[in-house]
Amino acid sequence: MKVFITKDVLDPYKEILDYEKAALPPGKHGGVVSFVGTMRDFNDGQDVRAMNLDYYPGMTEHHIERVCQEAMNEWDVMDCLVAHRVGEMIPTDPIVLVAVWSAHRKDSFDACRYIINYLKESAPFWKCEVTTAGKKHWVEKNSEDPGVAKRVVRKSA
Amino acid sequence: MKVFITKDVLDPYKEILDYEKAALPPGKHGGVVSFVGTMRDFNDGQDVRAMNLDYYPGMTEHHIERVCQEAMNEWDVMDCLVAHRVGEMIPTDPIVLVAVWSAHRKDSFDACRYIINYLKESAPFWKCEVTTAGKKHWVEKNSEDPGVAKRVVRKSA
Amino acid sequence: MDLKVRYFASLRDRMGRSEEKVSIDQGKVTVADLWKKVSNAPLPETILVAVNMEYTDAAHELKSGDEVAFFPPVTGG
Amino acid sequence: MDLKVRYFASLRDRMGRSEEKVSIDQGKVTVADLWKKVSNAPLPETILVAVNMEYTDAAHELKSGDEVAFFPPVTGG
Repeated sequence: MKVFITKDVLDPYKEILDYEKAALPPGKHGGVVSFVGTMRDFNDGQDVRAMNLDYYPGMTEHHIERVCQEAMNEWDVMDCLVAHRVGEMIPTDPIVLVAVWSAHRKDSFDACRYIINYLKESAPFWKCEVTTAGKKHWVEKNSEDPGVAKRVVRKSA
Repeated sequence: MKVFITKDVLDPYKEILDYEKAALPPGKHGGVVSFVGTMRDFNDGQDVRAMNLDYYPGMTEHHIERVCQEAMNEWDVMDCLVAHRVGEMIPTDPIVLVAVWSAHRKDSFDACRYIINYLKESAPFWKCEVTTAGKKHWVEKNSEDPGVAKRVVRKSA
Repeated sequence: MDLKVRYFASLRDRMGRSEEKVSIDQGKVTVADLWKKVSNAPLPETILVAVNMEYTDAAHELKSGDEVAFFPPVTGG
Repeated sequence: MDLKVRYFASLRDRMGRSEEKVSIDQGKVTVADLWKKVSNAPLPETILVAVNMEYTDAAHELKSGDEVAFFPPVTGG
């Protein structure tokens, strides 16, 4: 398992390939499910020019690792990788990558979804947006995907 | 939407990036869910040295496109890409890529899973395996993930 | 009636050919009739059939120019 | 009792600082006591708190050397 946070531009698919080569035994996993989230140029109806993502160094990584471990305990997963961008970023920049390897794809899908739901809804990150009008404001509520972020392990059929 | 089948080695993440650049408006999608399936070096307890994947040119693409369209009708998805390898391949080769873009990740997960379930269970492909003992045999039954391949659109919670 | 017949996977190996042209002089020709003509046997339930790239069954009535494919159950990608 | 106090996001802006050392000479010190000391106000429910990087609440009793962080509700990655 690898979890890392970076201020540098994220190259998510290179991270997947590099980690797979370094950590996964070749020929044993059936597949990898990944989610790559990119910064949009709008939020709640406003045009967004840039975003600054704040986090709590140490705590953020620690809590993400714990959630990855929960996923690996709950589903039959071989390995998982999480990379998260912080600091200044602009629309179209990749923000987050979650990749999960398993023998059977069902487990990868469920585990990947569980981890990204946590990251998007409950992980210690704070968004500060700069609108195209030049206004800077802290986002107060994450409005995306209400209802799917429950911090509860639930197996889907 | 793009569906293609190739006898060439597949570079799945390059395909995602190239298609995203060519077909997706920048800054509008929130993320992409992908599944990349790779060839394992075992199946049903036997070591596998190589595989030849047969398909029905024309029919196979046509039916995959139809299933992608079903997914795009059922979920709020912006675009999807399917690439499938056929012909001779060896363990660790990528076989299949499904990538689904959407504004909200829930839709991408559901649609991606629907499409890959179809591909793995019902699409017109036939596997011929060569074991390490040199024995060539047509696979008669796809044993992976029984029960999740139902050709029924079902929304998960 | 002129038909194009195709075979895939293990069935191609068994038939010893991947495709052929078949002409049948008969008013009404079903998929079952065609199979009888190419194999001298009734169509087993384990063989799937597609006409013009759509799944169908033994009772399907063919027309001249149809492409008919016979193949074993698919084993996925 | 020596404590390290950290503030994140909008709360850092409001406090005008990202971290500080706080010493309190008192037998029993809770998170609520610490917040009172740094802000001269009761701890609002909208502010979250972590002690040594684990979430906790206002009644949590602190010990010397603890790192206490105050922040607004997280808005995700």
